[in-house]
Amino acid sequence: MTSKPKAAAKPADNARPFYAKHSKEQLKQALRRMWLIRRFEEMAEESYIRGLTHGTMHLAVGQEASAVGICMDLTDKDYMTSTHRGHGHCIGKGAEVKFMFAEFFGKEEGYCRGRGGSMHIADVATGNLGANGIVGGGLPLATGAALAIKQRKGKDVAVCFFGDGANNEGAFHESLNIAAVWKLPVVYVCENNQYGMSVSTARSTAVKDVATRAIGYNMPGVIVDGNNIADVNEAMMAAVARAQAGEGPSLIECKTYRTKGHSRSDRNRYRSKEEIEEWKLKDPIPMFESELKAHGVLTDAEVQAVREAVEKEVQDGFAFAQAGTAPSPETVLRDVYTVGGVA
Amino acid sequence: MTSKPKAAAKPADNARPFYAKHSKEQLKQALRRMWLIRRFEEMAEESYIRGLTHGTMHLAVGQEASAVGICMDLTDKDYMTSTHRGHGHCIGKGAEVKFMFAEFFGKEEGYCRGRGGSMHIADVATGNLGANGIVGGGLPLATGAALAIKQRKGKDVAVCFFGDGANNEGAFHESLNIAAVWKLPVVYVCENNQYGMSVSTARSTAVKDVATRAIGYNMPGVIVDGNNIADVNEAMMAAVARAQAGEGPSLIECKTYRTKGHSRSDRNRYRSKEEIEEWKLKDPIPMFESELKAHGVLTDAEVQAVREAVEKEVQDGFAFAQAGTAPSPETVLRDVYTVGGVA
Amino acid sequence: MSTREISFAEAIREALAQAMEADERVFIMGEDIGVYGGAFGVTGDLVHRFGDDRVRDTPIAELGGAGVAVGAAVAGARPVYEFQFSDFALLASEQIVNQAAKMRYMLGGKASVPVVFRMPCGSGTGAAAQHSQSLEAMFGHVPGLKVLQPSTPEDAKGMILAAIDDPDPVLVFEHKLLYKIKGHVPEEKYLTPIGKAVVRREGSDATVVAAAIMVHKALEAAEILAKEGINIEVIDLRSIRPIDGATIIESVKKTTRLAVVYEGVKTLGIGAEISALIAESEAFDYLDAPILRMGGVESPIPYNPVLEKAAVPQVDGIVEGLRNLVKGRI
Amino acid sequence: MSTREISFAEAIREALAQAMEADERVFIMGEDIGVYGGAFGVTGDLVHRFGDDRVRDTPIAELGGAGVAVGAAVAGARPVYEFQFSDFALLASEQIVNQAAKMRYMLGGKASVPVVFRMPCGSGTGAAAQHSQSLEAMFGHVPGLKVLQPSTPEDAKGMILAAIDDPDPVLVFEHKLLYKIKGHVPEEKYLTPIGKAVVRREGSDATVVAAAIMVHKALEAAEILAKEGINIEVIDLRSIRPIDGATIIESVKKTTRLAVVYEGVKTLGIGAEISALIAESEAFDYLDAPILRMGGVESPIPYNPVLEKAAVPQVDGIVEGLRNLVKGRI
Ligand SMILES: Cc1ncc(C[n+]2csc(CCOP(=O)(O)OP(=O)(O)O)c2C)c(N)n1
Ligand SMILES: Cc1ncc(C[n+]2csc(CCOP(=O)(O)OP(=O)(O)O)c2C)c(N)n1
Ligand SMILES: [Mg+2]
Ligand SMILES: [Mg+2]
Repeated sequence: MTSKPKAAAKPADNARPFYAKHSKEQLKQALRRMWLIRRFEEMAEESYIRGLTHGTMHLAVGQEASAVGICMDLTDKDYMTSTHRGHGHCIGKGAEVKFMFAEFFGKEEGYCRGRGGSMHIADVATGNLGANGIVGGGLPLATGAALAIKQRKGKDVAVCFFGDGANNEGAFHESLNIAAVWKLPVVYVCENNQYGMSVSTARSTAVKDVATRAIGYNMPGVIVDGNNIADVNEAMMAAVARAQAGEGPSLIECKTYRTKGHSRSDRNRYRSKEEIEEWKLKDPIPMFESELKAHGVLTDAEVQAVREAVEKEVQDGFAFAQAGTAPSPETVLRDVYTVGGVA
Repeated sequence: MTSKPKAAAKPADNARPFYAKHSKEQLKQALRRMWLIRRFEEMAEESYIRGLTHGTMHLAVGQEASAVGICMDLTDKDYMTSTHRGHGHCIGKGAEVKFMFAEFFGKEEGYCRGRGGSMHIADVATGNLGANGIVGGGLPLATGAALAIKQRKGKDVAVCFFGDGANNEGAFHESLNIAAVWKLPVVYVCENNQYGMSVSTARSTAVKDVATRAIGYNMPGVIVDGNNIADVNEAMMAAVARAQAGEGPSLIECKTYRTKGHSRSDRNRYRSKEEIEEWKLKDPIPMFESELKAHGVLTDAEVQAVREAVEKEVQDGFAFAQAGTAPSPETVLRDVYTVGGVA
Repeated sequence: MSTREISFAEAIREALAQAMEADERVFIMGEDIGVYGGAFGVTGDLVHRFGDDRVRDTPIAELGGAGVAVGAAVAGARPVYEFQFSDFALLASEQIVNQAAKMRYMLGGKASVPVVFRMPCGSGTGAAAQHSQSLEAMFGHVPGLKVLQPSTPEDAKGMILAAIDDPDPVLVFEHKLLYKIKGHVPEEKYLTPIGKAVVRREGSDATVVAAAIMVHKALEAAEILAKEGINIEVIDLRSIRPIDGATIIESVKKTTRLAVVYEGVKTLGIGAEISALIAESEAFDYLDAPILRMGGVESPIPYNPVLEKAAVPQVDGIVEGLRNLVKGRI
Repeated sequence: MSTREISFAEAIREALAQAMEADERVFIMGEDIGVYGGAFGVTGDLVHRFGDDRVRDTPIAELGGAGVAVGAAVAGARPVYEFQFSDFALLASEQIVNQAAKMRYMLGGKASVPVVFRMPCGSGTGAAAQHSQSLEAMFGHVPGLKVLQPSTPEDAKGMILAAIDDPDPVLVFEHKLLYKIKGHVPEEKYLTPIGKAVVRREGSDATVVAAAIMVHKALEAAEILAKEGINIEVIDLRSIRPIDGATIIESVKKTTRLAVVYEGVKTLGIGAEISALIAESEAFDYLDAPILRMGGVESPIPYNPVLEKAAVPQVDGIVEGLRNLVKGRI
């Protein structure tokens, strides 16, 4: 029932908007962020296994193209809501890994001062209103952020990440309908990784493609190869243009796959090894690297330099976080309410 | 934005399934029920104005064809969930008006022993699981009743009435998706009377036709003239056949109109007198009467006899209810919990 | 400040209008609050004064509607969302309890959620079980929320303004039977302090803490008892979260007897909290009698008007309860 | 009856299996309860034993899922719906509170709603604010529901069976940290009576009422205090609604001191209700000290493990609180 991974990257095509509209620096930055997500998550998983973090953790390994492709043109004033699988979105939107590690380690330096952890990681300064522990919880929130933009006649947009599982929640329906009726500047991005925890879309969702549901909200619904950053980004550029023109919301469905388990406790009983291996062949990062090289955007050496810089950033971030400050138990009641006005 | 009423009844066509598949007795019964609804509601309104009932009340005057057309072939073992505007559904499913009046008057003889009133009127014995004070509240319930049927491998169906306003609730989305994925024997009937309280569908709903949304659940979605009982019933026969064949749910959208206000407190500020008058010309009851006569099913005298019998039933019912027993305040805690097993 | 007599509903409308006039970020949303003027007529003509961008008729979708308000608040707006009946807030409790109440905390204080939810509540209108609940205790249990219950037009205006002014999510429970009562209300903008109870009537024989409509019933009962020489002190609770323990403790130390009168279901209702507050406080040693709770009975609200009355405290019962409390019969 | 040691989770699984074997109408539904075996492994292999019609993986849609269970129950089935975390029940509270709890009453007794909701709850797993709540007091406030909290594997099995057997909607709050504890559990089917507290440890100096995981912490605290010569009676509450006032009153009359220990937020939590029950009862006159509530602090549950521990009662704090209670220091 899953759509099959494609074998190879698209042929070089410098004319396509993704390459035409972005500078070399922007493209390099996109690659950097993809690597940053990957290496951050690998380190996070390792530290989890080593017992340095507690709780649970949802990795998006294999889904880096959608996070970065969607966010790369956004500014800090554009809002984003994320999901339980939100590390990629967070980095995509511009967060620094050292503060993310610090959050995982429950330190005061963390984005949420150690109160939120992986499932609530947020960086309001870059417009990231937060990961969410509630599947579908971010859908009304992003819609509301778009309403705030509209009320103040702003030109920014809100983007809402959600999963294929979340698309069966009532919050999906109510949010998309409200956004469409009020023509709100919001882009709904479904990262369809084929499963909501253990349940495949075929067993949970009455339609094959989530994008089909856009018809019920009279908004564009496009399907893209979620592992191809250029495809993702071009769909996003169109959706943002529509939002900024006051024409309302759009739905983008990124077909993708998570090669890791749902969370730490997953035994992968619901899918086959073959399926996982097949998708690993379609890893978005090497695919993007070869495209960049094929297009002559980056040389081998430049790609290598990106990787090394990322490695350093991740190692430094990890060390920074380990050296951070543990919250004192006396502060447990801090920030339940706002003291002295809105932060 | 509302679809215009049609001027006249369809030409006589004895071959259409509605007339071919129903006996004279059945058709007469259908007419009787439509009149019963109309006269029951008129009397109810009057008694409300006279201060005999309290609370609020939602009249479905003008919507009788959908209630009866949907329910006329169902048995007491088929389940139904209804709405706040539920008198018609209740009578359509086979309730007796005397117990309904008694409920309005808050009497022990009432269907709910005076505990429920208009907004919760139910008759479980005829499969009516109840009106509902929560817009959209019946959607999961009907879906669940269909699941119960499926679990016991029954051949019955569940029917779920809801309004155009309710179609924007998350409960609509979640229910239709679950029913489709599990192929449950349920028929969703949207009585689209163009308004959810004061808000037109154009201002509340991203699509023109609620039936369009069926695409998002991979189920048939048909639009019928909700004021034409034959159109309604034929769509229902198809949906029931599909359900009984194990093929799953259907969505039927009945385009109709309520000629009375939303409830007693409505000042009709949101629509024009002209619109109301135009729709009154399309009253489903005289339309059905002329069709019955044109088809030679009933004579003038027979129609007249139906009306008179209904009048008597309503008057008797009213008297029965007035003479009923007022609950004693000591019984306020009765039936919060089940005593001695399921009723 | 100059005042005039206006209704509770008019007082709320005035608060909304003044807040919208004063601050561009404020807007209101909800079902049928536009041309219809609100199910209880509270928003009235506001849509004509402020336009339908700032007085937004919302699709019937409470989870989405309330959640959109929460999202708008985090993103810098000052939304007021009207639930048509607070019973429907149960559809949105995820967004209220999981998101709005917790967001600031989960984010380590880096965001605030200045959203207001208006919650028409209570029985007495014959609207039966799904349109008559008093859910203030349920939401009052949730850290991160503030929960208010005005009993007078003056407080209704001041609490709505205070709620809009507040940086955190505030729920204002408005008893439907109060909408038409009249009272003196200052013309200007003013804020009723959040978290402060107020003594509405001084007395020496027993303290009654009551909220919303029950304040009026308790005052009526106190007048009746005054004729028997029994002096009741009546405290209007006003705020469920935060709750003003100090004012109640002070009073109980003086009167040595305590009753709580509230419409919500008795068990796990606000009476439980007030009773427990006193029973764990310094006032415990002053108590000369068990603490009396008079709350709603343990059933949904029935339709029949006689039963409906029997389901929540009425003046007669309050008089009798207080008389027994003072005379040492309980 | 012959028993063996099995875990709390296994005990629940056994209850579900025995109920399904005994009655064709029983089925279970919820997210990832099939091949995955449930987020906490409770349903385990049941899908292989009973098939995916009776062990239904549900789309992620709690309002719909829970409502479908309610509808199925009214229509003659016996569904058990597992919320993956009870926090998500806030998405379904409309169907639980407005529909399931009230349907029988609204219909004048002409229908029953034999549905069971399984509610994994509580903190201690580092899952932060939206996955760690203890919402039993919120739902316990609602007439028409029954609300249980097992603390042992034996009760877990017996309560699940009793809940399935019960004609009314029952919510069973299962503390996640208890799933792995082991205990003796009878092999046969048996029903733990709904609404009955039980004395887990006899004592004479003070009564502690605790629920779920706090029963274990209270027992630990009692052992520590026993070494100081302080004798604590520990009552396992087991049922929030209906609540067993009689057992608590009896105990307090003997010990003259009362503390309540619970994980849910203190304010408007189960401690408030128990305190109020005693303060309005005949036991009031026996009380030699204020009633002590030890509940969760007034904040969401934080992620950091040190903070997370600080947010709910721990053994040390319980020991100290009880010591002061008995020594007259509060
Ligand atoms: C309301 C709610 N229901 C259930 C869960 C438990 N849960 C967490 S993630 C998840 C799967 C979500 O699937 P999807 O939306 O496809 O996102 P993915 O995990 O695939 O990224 C589930 C069931 C939850 N956190 N919130
Ligand atoms: C959840 C919920 N929201 C709002 C209401 C208030 N309300 C009652 S009926 C109604 C309009 C419903 O519109 P529709 O579904 O089209 O049914 P109609 O009244 O037109 O028959 C509203 C808003 C309610 N009862 N329940
Ligand atoms: Mg997924
Ligand atoms: Mg309508």
